[in-house]
Formats: sequence, C-alpha cells, structure tokens
Amino acid sequence: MSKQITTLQAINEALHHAMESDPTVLLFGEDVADPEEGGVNGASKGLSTRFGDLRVRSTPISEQAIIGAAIGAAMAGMRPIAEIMLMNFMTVAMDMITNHAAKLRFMSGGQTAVPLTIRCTTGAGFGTAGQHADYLEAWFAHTPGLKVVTGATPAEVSGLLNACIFDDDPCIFIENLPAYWQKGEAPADPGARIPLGQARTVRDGGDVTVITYGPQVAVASAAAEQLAGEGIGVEVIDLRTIVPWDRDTVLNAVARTNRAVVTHEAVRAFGVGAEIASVIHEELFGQLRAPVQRVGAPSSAVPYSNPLEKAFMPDADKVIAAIRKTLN
Amino acid sequence: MSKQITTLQAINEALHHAMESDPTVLLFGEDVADPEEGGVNGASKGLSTRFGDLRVRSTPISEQAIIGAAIGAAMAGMRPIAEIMLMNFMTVAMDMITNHAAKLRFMSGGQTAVPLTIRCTTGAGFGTAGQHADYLEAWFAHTPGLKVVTGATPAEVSGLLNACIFDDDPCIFIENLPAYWQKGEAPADPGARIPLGQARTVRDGGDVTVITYGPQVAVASAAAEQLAGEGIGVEVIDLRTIVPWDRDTVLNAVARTNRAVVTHEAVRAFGVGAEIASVIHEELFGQLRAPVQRVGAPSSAVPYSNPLEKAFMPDADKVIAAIRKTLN
Amino acid sequence: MTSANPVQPDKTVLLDMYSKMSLIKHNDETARKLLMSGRLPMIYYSPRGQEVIPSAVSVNLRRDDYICTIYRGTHDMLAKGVPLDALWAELAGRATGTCKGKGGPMHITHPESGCMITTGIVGSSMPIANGLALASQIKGDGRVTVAYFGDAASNIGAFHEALNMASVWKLPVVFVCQNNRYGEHTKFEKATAVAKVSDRAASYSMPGIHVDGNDPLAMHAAAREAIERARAGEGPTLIEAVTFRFFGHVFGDADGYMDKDEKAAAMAADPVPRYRQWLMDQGHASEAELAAIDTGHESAIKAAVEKALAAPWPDPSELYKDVFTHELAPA
Amino acid sequence: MTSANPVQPDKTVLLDMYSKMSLIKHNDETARKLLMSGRLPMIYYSPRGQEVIPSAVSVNLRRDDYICTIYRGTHDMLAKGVPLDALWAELAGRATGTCKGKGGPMHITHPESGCMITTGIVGSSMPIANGLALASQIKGDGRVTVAYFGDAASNIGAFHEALNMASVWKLPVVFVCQNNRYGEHTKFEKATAVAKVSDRAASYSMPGIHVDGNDPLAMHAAAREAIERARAGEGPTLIEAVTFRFFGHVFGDADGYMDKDEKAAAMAADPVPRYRQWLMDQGHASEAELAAIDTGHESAIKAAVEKALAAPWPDPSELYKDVFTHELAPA
Ligand SMILES: Cc1ncc(C[n+]2csc(CCOP(=O)(O)OP(=O)(O)O)c2C)c(N)n1
Ligand SMILES: Cc1ncc(C[n+]2csc(CCOP(=O)(O)OP(=O)(O)O)c2C)c(N)n1
Ligand SMILES: [Mg+2]
Ligand SMILES: [Mg+2]
Repeated sequence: MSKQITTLQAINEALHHAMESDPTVLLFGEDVADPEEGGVNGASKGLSTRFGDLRVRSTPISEQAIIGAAIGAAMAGMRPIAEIMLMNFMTVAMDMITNHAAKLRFMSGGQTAVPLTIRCTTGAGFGTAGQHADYLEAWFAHTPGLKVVTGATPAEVSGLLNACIFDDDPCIFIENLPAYWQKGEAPADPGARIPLGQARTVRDGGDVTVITYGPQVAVASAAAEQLAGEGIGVEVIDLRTIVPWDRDTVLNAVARTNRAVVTHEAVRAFGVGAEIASVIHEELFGQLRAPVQRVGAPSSAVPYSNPLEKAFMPDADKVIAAIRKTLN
Repeated sequence: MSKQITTLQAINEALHHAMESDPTVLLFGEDVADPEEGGVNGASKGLSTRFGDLRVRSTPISEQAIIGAAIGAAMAGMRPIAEIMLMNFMTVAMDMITNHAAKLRFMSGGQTAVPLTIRCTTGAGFGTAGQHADYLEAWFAHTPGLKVVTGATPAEVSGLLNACIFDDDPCIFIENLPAYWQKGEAPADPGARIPLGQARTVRDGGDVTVITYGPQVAVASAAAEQLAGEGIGVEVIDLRTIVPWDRDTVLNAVARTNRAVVTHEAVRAFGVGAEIASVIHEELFGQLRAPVQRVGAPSSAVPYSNPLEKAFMPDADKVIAAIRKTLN
Repeated sequence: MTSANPVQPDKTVLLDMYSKMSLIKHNDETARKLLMSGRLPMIYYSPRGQEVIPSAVSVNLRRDDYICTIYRGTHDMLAKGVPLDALWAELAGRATGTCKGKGGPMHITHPESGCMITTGIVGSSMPIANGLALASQIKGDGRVTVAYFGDAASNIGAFHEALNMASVWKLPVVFVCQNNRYGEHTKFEKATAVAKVSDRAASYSMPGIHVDGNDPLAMHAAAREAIERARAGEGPTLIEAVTFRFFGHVFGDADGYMDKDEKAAAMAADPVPRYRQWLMDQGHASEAELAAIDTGHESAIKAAVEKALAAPWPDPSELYKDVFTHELAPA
Repeated sequence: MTSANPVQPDKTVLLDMYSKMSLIKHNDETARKLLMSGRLPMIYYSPRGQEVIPSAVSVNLRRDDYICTIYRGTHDMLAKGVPLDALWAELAGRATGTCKGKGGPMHITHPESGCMITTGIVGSSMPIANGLALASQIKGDGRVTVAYFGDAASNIGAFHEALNMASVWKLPVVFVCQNNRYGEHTKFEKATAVAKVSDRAASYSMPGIHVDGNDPLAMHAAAREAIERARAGEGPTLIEAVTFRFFGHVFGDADGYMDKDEKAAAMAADPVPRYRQWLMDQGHASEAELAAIDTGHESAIKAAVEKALAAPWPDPSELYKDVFTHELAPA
C-alpha cells in the first residue's frame, strides 16, 4: 500500500510542485508566508522560504484587496492562488469574485482571462458555529464564469487543486477543514492533475446512486457500506467538480439504478442538490422508480452546541433514510 | 376601473404611508433624500422633506456601512429600509447581509431581531450589461434567515413592500427596474399588506401550471394568452415570496394540471427554479405527465449588445416552448 | 505607573476597574484550564493581557449603553456586565446559555447588559455599532455605543466605511481599537501602512487618541473623553489602545511567529498585578480588600462553570426556532 | 493660467496633451448628439469637463503601462489610446467592438492600449490595479498601473484596502481620484468626512497630491512625479485632481440637485478652450495647427461612428463563448 499523507500535506506538496514547475504561480493570503508559520494550519509551510517573498505573500486582512490583487495579476499573465481563510469570508470579497473574476473574460469579449484559483476552507463539526462553517458552493455555482471544485481524499485534493491552478478560468477550490488532518493515499505524482468536469465512481452498486462531493463522499460511503450488509447495492459518485458537473456520468449511472440521492453538507434548500435532482428528473423522466431524494443541512445557521451541530450535519443515518425512501 | 399608477408611484406612496404610520420606520441609501432628488429614480421623493433628515438619509457610497447601520438600528427597535441601488451592489455588503442580518436572530438565541428591509432594483433589458442587471435571489434564498420577496404589479409591489417593512425578520425586497415606469391599478389602500408566503394565481388554466415571479409574471401571462388561442389552458402562479414560498398553492395547482413550468429571469443553472422543480417532483412523483421544465437565462453574464440581451432574457417564446415540452 | 490623566477617578471607580480586570483575568485562567484538561473543548481566543481596556471603558458606560465586540471578546463582555452563569452556559453550549447554546464563544449576545453583538468577522463590529448609535441619535436616548476591534481590523474595508459614516452623521459611537501588535500570526507593521491606527482618524475628521491600553488611568481618561464627547452629541472618536495578547491568537496557538522577547517583556509587565500593586502602594485598597475581590470572582466563576457543565443541552428542535420569528417546519 | 509646475513640458508634449483633450471633448459631443437624436441609445456617463486629467496622465505613460478605469471612463480610455473604431463599435454593441459587443459602455477593455478593465462597480478599479502592478513588480517589466476613480469612491471599503496593500507592498501604482464634486446626486461634502481626499494618503504613509485637475501643467507635473516614483520602485501615490462634470451623472440627468452657479462657473472655465487659448498666447501653436488637430479628430470620430453603426451585430451564439475558455453547449 502506498504512502499515507494528510490532506494538509497533499495540499502543501501540490503547492510546492506547482510553484516549482511554473514561475507564474503565486500565492497570497492571510498568514501564508513562513514568518507567519505558512498559514494558520501550515498548508503553505515552506513556500515563501523556497520561492521568495515576491511570489508568496502574507496579506493584510483585506479580502477585497486580496482577490483584487489576484485578479489583476491573473490578467497580467500570472497564475495566482488566493487563499481566503474560511469560506464565510468570501462574503467580504463577493464583488471581486462574482462581478469581476467571474465576468471579465465574457465582458471583455475574451480579451482578458482570469486564471485564478481561490482556495478556501470550511465545514461544520468543529464548534466554530454560525460564521465559520458554511458551505456556499451553490452561490458560486449559480454565478456563470466560475468553476467550483472540491476533493474528497488527499490524492483527489492534490489532483484537483493542480488542475485548478493550471486551468485558464477562475476556480473556487473548497477544502474541508475537518479533513485537513485525515490521512489517505498519497498521489502517485504531486503534480498529477485530475481533469475538471469528470466525476469519480467511488463505489459500485446496482440499486441506488448517491451523488455527492467533498466531506459527504465519506458519509455516503459509510451509508453504502452499512446497506451492503443488508444486500442493498449503493453506488457512490463523487462529482469533484460542481461546475462544470459531469452530467454524463451521473445520468448514465442513474439510468442503470433508476434511483438517486443527492447529498451535500450545505443547506438543502436551494442548494446544489436541487440542480442535480432537477436535471435527473428532466433527463430520466419515466425511468425513475422514485423521486430523487435530496439530503442537506436544515435551514438554519450552523449552530454551536454540539448536539445541535450533530443534528445539523447530514450524517450516514440521514443518507440511509433517503436511500430507503427511494427503495419503497 | 380604478386609478392607474406606476410602480415607482406605488413604492413612493407605500413608503410615505409606512413612515407616516410608524415613527420607527427609517430609510437610507444613496441619494434617497430630497436634496439628492429623492433617489436617482425618485422612488423616495418627498420623504426627507416630510419626515426629516434624521429618519431619511442619503448615504456615502458605502454599502457595508449602509447595511451595518440598518442592522444595528433594527436591533435597537427601528424598522430601517435600506436601499441598495442595484442588486449587483449587494455583493459589497454580502457579509453584512448573509453573515449578520440573516443570522443574528438565530445566533443570539432569539434575543436580537433584525426587522430590516433591503430594497434593491435590478433587471436586464436596459443595456446596462454585466454588472447592473443580475437577478441574485437564489443566493439569498439559499441563506437561512432571509425572506426574499418581489412583486409583479404596482399594487402587488405596494402590498408586499408594506408586509416586508412591518415583518420582524430581514427581507430582501427586489424591484424590477424596467417595471418602474409601467402602470397598473393602484392599491385600494397604500398601507395594505399582502401576507408573505402566499402565492397568487394570476390566471387559471387546466393544462399546465407556470410558476414564476417578478417580471416573468407578465412574460408567462403573455405566453398563456397566446396559447389560449390554441385552446391550451395555462395557469400562471406568481410566487410573490421566494422565501418562504407557498408550497401548498403550487403543489395543489400542479396536482390538478400534472404539468409544470418554472420560469425566472435569473440564470437557469442552480437557480430558484431548481428548488421548486425538485419539490414538485418529490411531492407529486407519478402524477406528473412530463418533467417540470425550467426556464431561465443562459449561463453567461448579462450581455450588452441588444440582440444578445434579447437572446439572454427569457421571453414568451421560451416559456411557450417549455410549456409545449410538457404537453408532448 | 505613568498616566496622561490629570484628574484621577475616585476610589470606587478605581476599585471597580480592578474588580473587572480581576474578573476577566480569573475567568480567562479558568477557561484555559478547562481547555487544557479537556473538560470543556471550545474555540477560545484569550483576552489575557488586554484586561485594562474594557475595564476602563466600561466604568465610563451606563448599563444601557451598547457594545459590539468580537470573537476575542470575553473581556469586553464581562467588563460590560454579561453574567457569568449565562456566559459559561453558552460557552458550554447549553440551553441555559445567553444564546441557548446556538451562538457559542464567537457570538455571545446579551442585550440586558448592552452586549448587542459578538461577531466572528473581522471589522464587522463597526458598521453595526453605527446602527445602534443611529437609533440612539434618532430616539435621543442618550446612549453611547462602543465598537471594539483589533489592530488588523483597521485594514479592512468595513473600518473605513464605518468611520466615515459615523463622522458624517456625528454618531454617538466610540471606536476602540485594541492594538495587541498581531493579527493572527501577522505582525502589525507587516500588514498596516501606518504607524498609529489612531492617525487614521484624520481621514474622517475625527479625534484620534493613542493611549497605553495597559495603563488604567490613561485608558480611563481616554475612554471618558471619548464617551463624554459621544454622549454630548459631538460625534465619534477613534481610540487606539496599545496592549498585548499573552496567549497568542487562538487557544493552542504555538506562538512560533512571535517575537519571544516582546512577549516575555509584555508578560513581565502584566497590567493586572501591576495595577493591583499600585492600588496598594497608593493606599486605595489593602491586600485584604483586593484579595476579597479576587476570591469572590474565583468562586463565582467556579460556580458558574459547574452550573454550566451540569445544565441541559438544547433540544434538536431548536434548529427550527429563531431562524425566523415563526418556527419552521422540520424539513 | 497658473501652475505649480516649475519645469514645463516641451512643445510636442503640450500639443499631445491638447490633442487628447480635443479628442475627448469632440468624442463626448458626438456621443451626446447621437443620444439626443436617438440614433445610438446607450447608458452614457459624460466625462466632459474632466479632459485634462487623463490627458496629462497619459502623456507620462508608456503604451504598455496599464490603466483601470470606471463607467465614466471614455476620457481615460481615449487618452490612453483605445482606438475610436473599436470603441464606437462597442458602444454600438457590434461584433467589431473592443469586447465583441458583450461589455458595452461600462466595460470597455482593450489590453493592446493598456486599458485592462472598465468597471461599473464603485471602488473596484483600485484592488485590481494593485494586481496588475503586482505582476509588474514580480516580472520587473517596469510598467506602471494607473487606477482612476471618483471622489465618492474614496468612501468605499475597496479604496481603503487597496491603498493600504499598495503601500505595504510598495506597488508601482498611481491612484488618481477625479474629484468632480459629486457622487451621483450627492455633494462631496455630504458624503465625505475629510476636506481633501488626498489627505487620506497619510493613513497609508503614501504621498498625497492635491492638484487642480483642470490645470494641464499642474496636472502634468503631479502625474509625472507620481508615475516616476512608481516606476522607480518607490511605491504608490494618491492624486486628488479637482475637476467638474459638465453634464451630470448620467446622460439625461436633470441636475436638479446641483448648485447652478457652481456649474455655470465651472463651464465658463471650460479647461479645453482655456488651454487652447493658452497654447496660442504662449506661441506654442497657431490657431491653424490647433484647428487641424480638432478637425482631424472630428472626422475620425465621425468615420468611427458611421463604421460602428454599419457594423454587424454579434451572433446569439456569442452568449456561450468567452464564459469559459471552452465554449459552452447551448442550454
Ligand atoms: C473578514 C475576515 N477575514 C479573516 C478572518 C480570520 N481572522 C480571525 S481573527 C483574525 C485576526 C484579527 O486580528 P486583529 O484585528 O488584530 O484582532 P485580534 O485577534 O488581534 O484581537 C483573522 C485574520 C475573519 N474572521 N474575518
Ligand atoms: C458599489 C456601488 N455602489 C453604488 C453604485 C452606483 N453608482 C454608480 S456611479 C456612483 C457615483 C460615484 O461617484 P464618484 O465616485 O464621485 O464618481 P463619478 O461618477 O463622480 O465620476 C454610484 C453611487 C455602484 N456603481 N457601485
Ligand atoms: Mg491584533
Ligand atoms: Mg464624483
């Protein structure tokens, strides 16, 4: 069995490889340089020492300026990686991300490109409560011009991050904070890129297809494992890229199982699951044995209290309940 | 036939009535006071003269400060109406709106309320292009704690705006800019409130139900009119409130017609239509004669060039095409 | 102990300040012990070393005055009067907490004592403070609002917009920047293009006061001046109170990014025992009086912690309450 | 004509400045005529009255230097060299426009002439300008970036964050605030808590220059000083250029909110004819030379307009192009 590394190590190695292989790759964000310990979680440890203060910069707490600087540098031919510490802080840079990064290529008629990667972490389960744990991918998925990507294992995170960095369009790369310290197989090559727009079948199963991404891949897999014991075959698909998402893989899979569940940690209402479910119904109408079930967080802010946080997060039991609904 | 007024007049009269009837109602935004002509479109003309500079204030161009001030005043027992000139400018105040206004009641365990109404205008059709015409209701609908409301006629705008102003939760009130100068029946009473969460059946029809809101109500009605000529009965439902939306009215209607189309001016992908369509499929599975069709803008920024802008906006022809799809 | 302050507050005020400082210090020590022992895991930003600032500010405030604070805010809350029992129950995530356990350490709210919001977003205390002050200006209730924030927060847009608006509208608000020399792991100088945050007041035609935030008398004088100005309707003030955080950014912080000598020197000059000694030297209080204050707080904190840890958890149905005024139907 | 400037630029530069001013003035007159006649409906923010600023700035820039401008930006674009044909085709929404008709008046972009972005969002030209300057700093290409923005934009958060970062990183950028006394319908004084925007430079330890933006020589001197500083790697400068917009905020603006005398006085002191007269008085150019420049521009503008209005519209399939590098499948 190959080397096991944490998601943090995978990110750190991918960043090293990207900066090593292309001098136009830049990194900036709060505390990312080594004098500031290479990020509060150490994701960028070693980079400023190795690649210098010009390319790797700790910034003021100024998210609009961080994303603006990344957009401008990208327009001038660089490949900046801008780190927004937590996804909720994207809100203070929302104009830069959605009115500018997302639209400049289109509004300029293709004259200017914004090959920018915005890394951010998020995720409940840490007791960080209402303003530090939201999954907001649905906002960005609804904003034409942005690619939205997230990985489920260290190797996946590495390959997808590399793909984003070298993609010529702005990418929102979402990292699950609780997963930072989880281990998994190291990528064969820290420079390997996983093509955007291609989903991954995590596990085969003939009865139901569960479509998910990010931390919910592990949750869905646990649910599948449990149901396997009952002889229920659950297929798990990791979308990897939410925009553009892999319609073919999803539709072909559901065309086989005729049952589908979509699950994400984000709030269920008006979430990404609604788009996936709608397309499945549009394309496979008449073939489905049950309506597509959607699992997600309830419509509240992320609560602090531990039992509330547990009740808030979609867990294996909730995914199993949704799967059973498709089987009745 | 009763008095005809423009949407602008309806808003102006509703604001006058609200400020007259309740001294805690405040209004601030860019240029809203009379020395600045009561707003660039005159929506608030006369208010500062009548109610004074303490309650009606033109602000600096500082959307974070505008919404922040509105939140604080609301927590202290006022009913502020904050005007964000155009919906795209909400992006610079996104933290205040989504991390604060939306969450303070929940995060404080119900100790603090934010009875705030954020008015904004938007809408394509004016050649204002990429950064001045977006419909972003899906973002706010996906943010627990916000109510999202929009009206389709002067009387509806008046009644719904009044309901928002006197609602105890933060409301995003979306005004369609092109509709500002369109006339319609005046409300019987400028203080009348239309309860939030109750949809309106604009037109009956036995064959297909079209669910929509805002400017698309007129578009859907035109489509219905045209198809009536062919003997196709199209029911048109105006949601009025996107959050909370009226599931009963929608589901009861579709349970009768067994065919549904959802249309909005916003980008189709990951839009509000996906949630509505998903719920219809979840609740009426097996009863539908066709998959719910979704109409919305394509996945690009709002284009400038007139023919492109026309092609971008969902018009009656696109709604008709979607309706026909449900009939085949 | 030096002080820019000519007029010295009377003994009750001097002791009141000490009492608040002692409460904050002991509360923080208890919090860190509980974390260390694993008895109460939580995300915690120690205010240790910054006790003087909110203590000196709060003795100049009325109970009905408002404060807006941040994740690093237990010192600001306690100084303003947030009760220990409700505070600890919230830190423990219990139904009896200030926020029923829904908000947690970064969102403590207690309107009864004037603590209107604790935000986890850098800079966001300021625009909201303006709104509270705006309401007071309209109602004429004479209240003052204090917005607390850190040095690094002076580089974010919300700071600029809020101070400009507060000045244009002459709002009764006081902006208190607690400059503890670091924003997370980044040194003040590395992120901030001005030597003194207080100099930025000039951009808003607002008085800017630069004060040693660890000097109780100087801090008291600065706070009183600003609060009186606000209450008199003469507009906002920006106070930069220089201080230091003894235990890094967040509990568990390795401090590897810190200047060790700087930290050692700051801790050696711990403002709480220093002020305690000064009170005795000046004959304002005896060792016994001060010890009584300290032990009083210690036992109150101990009792609050035990009560909190024995309190009930919120029911899961709480997820559907307080989102809106009306309760949601469970999805 | 007064001027703070000791060294006077040579004749070619003086005439180059005039030529740009004349081009902008005539271009604006044509735009307003077309709007009045209804021949070309568009959303249009007249820069009439502000011709001097970008003209004086641009004669100090290299073609490969960058600018970031705003919705009120045709003067900045033309001064930097955006070609008339592509500009007018874009204003007319044609496939031959700078942006294939997709961007329109508020989003003119033309990298060849260094016009990297035109934004419709107040304040957003500044953070992006930093990024262009950052790329130059890293590449060492010696380019300078100019960020244009208005007086009211100095009250939005992006201004603050951008200037602080530019100073901390010593970026080769020049922030040019065109203070035309109004933000939409709101007077400068009513929204801005400082008498001079340039005084805000102190908050960023950055040089701040307050200059009469309608005085070509003073403006030239201020621009040269700032641009040379940036190119020398000595960091950013904030220039506040005082000027006036003759035709209100947006075409159709009733001006009811304006101080009539202020407007009349400003128009009476129209900087373009004033400079034209000065050039003749000083013997820098004859009436005939200047007339030749004017008529040259007039005919070029006329030709560009006719070409634009005859040009093809973009194909609807363009909606699916340039969203991403790869073309989208029509939904
Ligand atoms: C908008 C935003 N960006 C980043 C963060 C992450 N963050 C939390 S505290 C902090 C440092 C703030 O430093 P300072 O303002 O000096 O306050 P201190 O923590 O030193 O008291 C940062 C960057 C945040 N909470 N909000
Ligand atoms: C963030 C944002 N808020 C509001 C607006 C609407 N708006 C467009 S121009 C303008 C006034 C800007 O004034 P100023 O910065 O002085 O520039 P000027 O138009 O005078 O050249 C406003 C408020 C906007 N475009 N962006
Ligand atoms: Mg600090
Ligand atoms: Mg202006």
